Amino acid sequence: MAKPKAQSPKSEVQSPKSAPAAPPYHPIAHGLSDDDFKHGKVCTTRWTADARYAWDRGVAIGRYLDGLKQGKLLGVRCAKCARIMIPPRAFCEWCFKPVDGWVELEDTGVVNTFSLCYVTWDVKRVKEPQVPAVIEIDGASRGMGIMHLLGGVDPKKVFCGMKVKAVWKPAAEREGAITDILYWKPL
Amino acid sequence: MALKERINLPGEARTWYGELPVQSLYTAGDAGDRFLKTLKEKDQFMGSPCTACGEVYVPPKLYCEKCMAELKDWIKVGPDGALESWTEVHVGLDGKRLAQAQLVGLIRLDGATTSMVHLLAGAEPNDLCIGMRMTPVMKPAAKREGAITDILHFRPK
Amino acid sequence: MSERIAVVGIGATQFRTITPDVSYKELMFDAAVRAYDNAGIDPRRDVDTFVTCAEDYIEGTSIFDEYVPDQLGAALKQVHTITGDGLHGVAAAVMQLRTGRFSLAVVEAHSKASNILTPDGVAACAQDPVYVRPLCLNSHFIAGLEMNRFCAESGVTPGQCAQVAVKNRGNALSNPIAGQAAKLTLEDFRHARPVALPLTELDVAQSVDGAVVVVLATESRARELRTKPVWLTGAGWCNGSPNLETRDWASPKYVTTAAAMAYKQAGITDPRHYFDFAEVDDTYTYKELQHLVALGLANACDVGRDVELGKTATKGKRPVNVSGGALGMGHMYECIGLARLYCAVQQLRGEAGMQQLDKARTAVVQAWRGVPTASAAVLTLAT
Amino acid sequence: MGNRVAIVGVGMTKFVRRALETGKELSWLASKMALDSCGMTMDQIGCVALGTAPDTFDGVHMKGEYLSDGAGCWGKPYMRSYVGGGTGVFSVAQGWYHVASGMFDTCLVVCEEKMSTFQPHAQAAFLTIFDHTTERPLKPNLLWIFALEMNRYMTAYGLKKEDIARVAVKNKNNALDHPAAQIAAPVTIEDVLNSEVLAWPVQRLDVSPVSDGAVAVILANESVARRVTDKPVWIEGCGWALDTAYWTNRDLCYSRCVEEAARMAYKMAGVTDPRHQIHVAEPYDPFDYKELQHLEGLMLCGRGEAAQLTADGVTARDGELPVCPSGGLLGVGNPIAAAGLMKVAELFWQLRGEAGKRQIARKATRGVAQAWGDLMQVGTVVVLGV
Repeated sequence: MAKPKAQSPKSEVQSPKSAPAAPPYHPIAHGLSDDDFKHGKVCTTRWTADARYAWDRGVAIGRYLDGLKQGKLLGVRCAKCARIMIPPRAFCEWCFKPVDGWVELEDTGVVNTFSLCYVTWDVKRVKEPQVPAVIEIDGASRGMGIMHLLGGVDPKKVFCGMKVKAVWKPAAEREGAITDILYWKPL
Repeated sequence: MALKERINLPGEARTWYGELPVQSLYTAGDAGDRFLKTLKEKDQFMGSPCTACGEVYVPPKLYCEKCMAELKDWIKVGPDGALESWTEVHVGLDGKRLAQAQLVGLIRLDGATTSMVHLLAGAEPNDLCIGMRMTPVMKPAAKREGAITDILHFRPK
Repeated sequence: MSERIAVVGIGATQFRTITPDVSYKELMFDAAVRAYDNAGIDPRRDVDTFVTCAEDYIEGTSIFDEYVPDQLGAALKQVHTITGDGLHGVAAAVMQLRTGRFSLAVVEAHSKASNILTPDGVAACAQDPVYVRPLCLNSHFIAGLEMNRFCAESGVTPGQCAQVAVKNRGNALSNPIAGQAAKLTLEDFRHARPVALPLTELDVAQSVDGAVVVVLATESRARELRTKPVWLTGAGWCNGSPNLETRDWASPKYVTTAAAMAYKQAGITDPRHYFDFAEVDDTYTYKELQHLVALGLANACDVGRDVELGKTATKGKRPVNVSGGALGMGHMYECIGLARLYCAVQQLRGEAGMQQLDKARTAVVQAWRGVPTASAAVLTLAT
Repeated sequence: MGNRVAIVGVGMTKFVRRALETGKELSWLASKMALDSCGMTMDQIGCVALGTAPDTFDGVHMKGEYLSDGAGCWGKPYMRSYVGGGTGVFSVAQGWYHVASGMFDTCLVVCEEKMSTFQPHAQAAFLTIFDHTTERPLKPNLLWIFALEMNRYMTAYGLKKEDIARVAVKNKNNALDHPAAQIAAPVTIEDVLNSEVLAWPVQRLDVSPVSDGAVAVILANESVARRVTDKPVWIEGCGWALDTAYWTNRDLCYSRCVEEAARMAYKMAGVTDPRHQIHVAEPYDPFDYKELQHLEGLMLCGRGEAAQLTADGVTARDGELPVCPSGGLLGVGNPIAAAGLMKVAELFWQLRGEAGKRQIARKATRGVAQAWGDLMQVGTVVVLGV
């Protein structure tokens, strides 16, 4: 059998010859190169999964999304631990009881942390960075953030603690999705 | 429901659509690579015997599933074999009814102790019986790509 | 010698073909609240360890256990996934309790099957990518091959297999949470469309949504709780070959091995006469028969006749799947075993309502993970 | 209280970018090597605990079942546990409860990952770890959460990139002595600081490579352990904890799940003063800042102090508290679950004094391995001792 030549494991284990070998002693696995694939030196099969879903939104996320469609950020309140939470949930995870009602929050907040990301989710390089951030929402309890994107700002000027405001899609284009907020801009 | 608040209006019960976007490129592996290449280039089925367990694996394996021993020997098997079981499949990968039902069989190649799964052709379900002799029909050599589909199907011999 | 382990709380939602009014989190929360209420415990205060049973492709989310702790009351506590049937999860919890480091454990499994738009596409991803998937076959073909071989070797007829569906879906008529109850006759099978012959669509359990949560405790802890404990006397699980090439197509020996492990722990030497009733996997009709043989509850040559003669019916000598099984209650992916366990515990507690058996002191519960796996778990229970 | 459990054998494959071997074959290579390392055969193994991270990597639904024949599960009780990145170390805890329960004398623990199967790049598989409704529509990248956490950590403690880059330099250079390592070139602080910016503050060399590989360890109860080896390495404690899924509601500067897991493990091990009772540590380092955060979570130093510890050379291989002498994920490679178990394997060799060129300078009788994962929410910890 024509095994790919790349990385003969035994020769690597043995060098340098002067030093005693370190465990693991014969760590085998045959590494392949791009060429091995490109030129069909190895037998391969391909598969694209057909794995599609329609997840039930449920009570809490359903109403959150309906709020977004109306241009509102909705949170929930737990009377026991006195927290106002976003994203909404039907139950308080710390008190383990159903939450006690809805609260309309501001569409402003504070950047808790952020990144300047030059790589898309599917690993494509981009020139202008995306600016994902955790934004603590005004009106919710301290530390209650959501993940979203910043925009309308020079990436170099973004800082932790920056006040931001949601930039919404035009009402007619909203569909009840987190992307009904296009991005958050400095306030 | 143990929730305090419920959905009461049918229109509020909606779904969010999504998928697992998974594209995969699988290697056939150390043993599989050699098996498929031998089949493609030499029209030859190979098996790997385990001297300890007496199993002869087809397709061959790097190791014995039962005792975990390394399988170093390779022997020629088949190409003919015996039908171990069969079925006629009426639904497709998408869950919809197939226009044409597909026969599938388990074939134990001569010299093997394990059975290969493959498509069957050249027979009606009523013609098939366990133990029946089967023979593989290969793709033309030029069209083979080193995959299990280099075997088009098995047919009664 | 470690302490005995007991089931001290059970909770389940209704099993329905669709549950559009709740998210999976809300569905799980419902089952959890019921189980904790049943056991009389507060998960935040009382539970030491949580096990959840789920597979990513079924959920449509990678690393699904991320989204589990909150609705179980388990945040910042000991939680982990077992990617296995709920009964594997129970076995994992039993082992943890037996280390002596934990006294109260929770096991959860659920199904949001209705949220999967492409169940057959998902199932295909479990086939071997090199030798099987390129043939582009619906995974039911594996059950078709197995049923054919099983029938050929045992003499069981497809009609006898059909009788399993008639029994189980009929049993489910009196189960208030069952989602696939129906009054079938053998005549219905004459019109049933083929799936993978000899398997027809009526031979296949149809999926439902639902969740089950089970609370387990060590004996000393169980004595402090208000519920009547049901003892988990044995837990076994085992794997055959995952490869279609190398498995035994007539009998699931891994079920036999798993059962032997559980029976040994429970000190059961004569399973055929020991159990008052059984809740076994019936994902496909023939599977119930195959599993009864593998569990040592029937002979291969009699098992088909037994179902025809009503020996496994509710009023029979040893009832099997009085609850309705997966055929009658619905297929629930990783929750299939917990659904069996839930109904078995109800029986043993004498809380099975219209389904209550006169004699229900011992039970065997078994689960199988479906095609293409050769993976099963077995529990033995006693009052 | 429970049976005492020891590690008696270890095996691992080479970590490579793309393996010819299937995941099953990788699992077998590691399992076979582990069995051979302590002269055991499969019929002496009572059960198998398998660990492997998302199914989307290998592209196989029910991945545990798929891998099971390579991992010696035929005819055996086998279970696969799964807590994302925390899986590798958790699998040892899983194996521990199998044996400590008294139900099994021995357990083979196998962890495998074949990330190269995912096309075009394994990183994209992480899109689906995010909430399908509130996060996935934003098309998040795995790098986002690390970058967000790293920025928060740096901001909270006023750290510079140099302070953190030292970890990458230490670990990648440590890995030069690891025969199974994927990385094989020395690295300097400048190299890290000048490497491509991926998601600021994360740069290319702040990150561990994507890998294929498998690791296996064999656990045994006391009587078997004493029979098969003169040098059993005892599992003195293990712990795990899973925090809330609402990660944007948590303070990302500190891993409280790691602390919670460490508290459980230390309690079991009778460790009351970790800084002095732990002699060597293998904390989880998929990104360089994570090692620092985890040293704090493991209570091996105060909050915000780990960078200074590193700058002072305390965590070097010849330091007072060697950290990631293996080379860690940053150096050896990061086949997710296998990488976590590799850390446990390294402690096994270090505590037995068998780590060859990687052997730490100080005497060590107790070490801690830790992994972390999910949505920055799970901590898994194992304390080993001789």
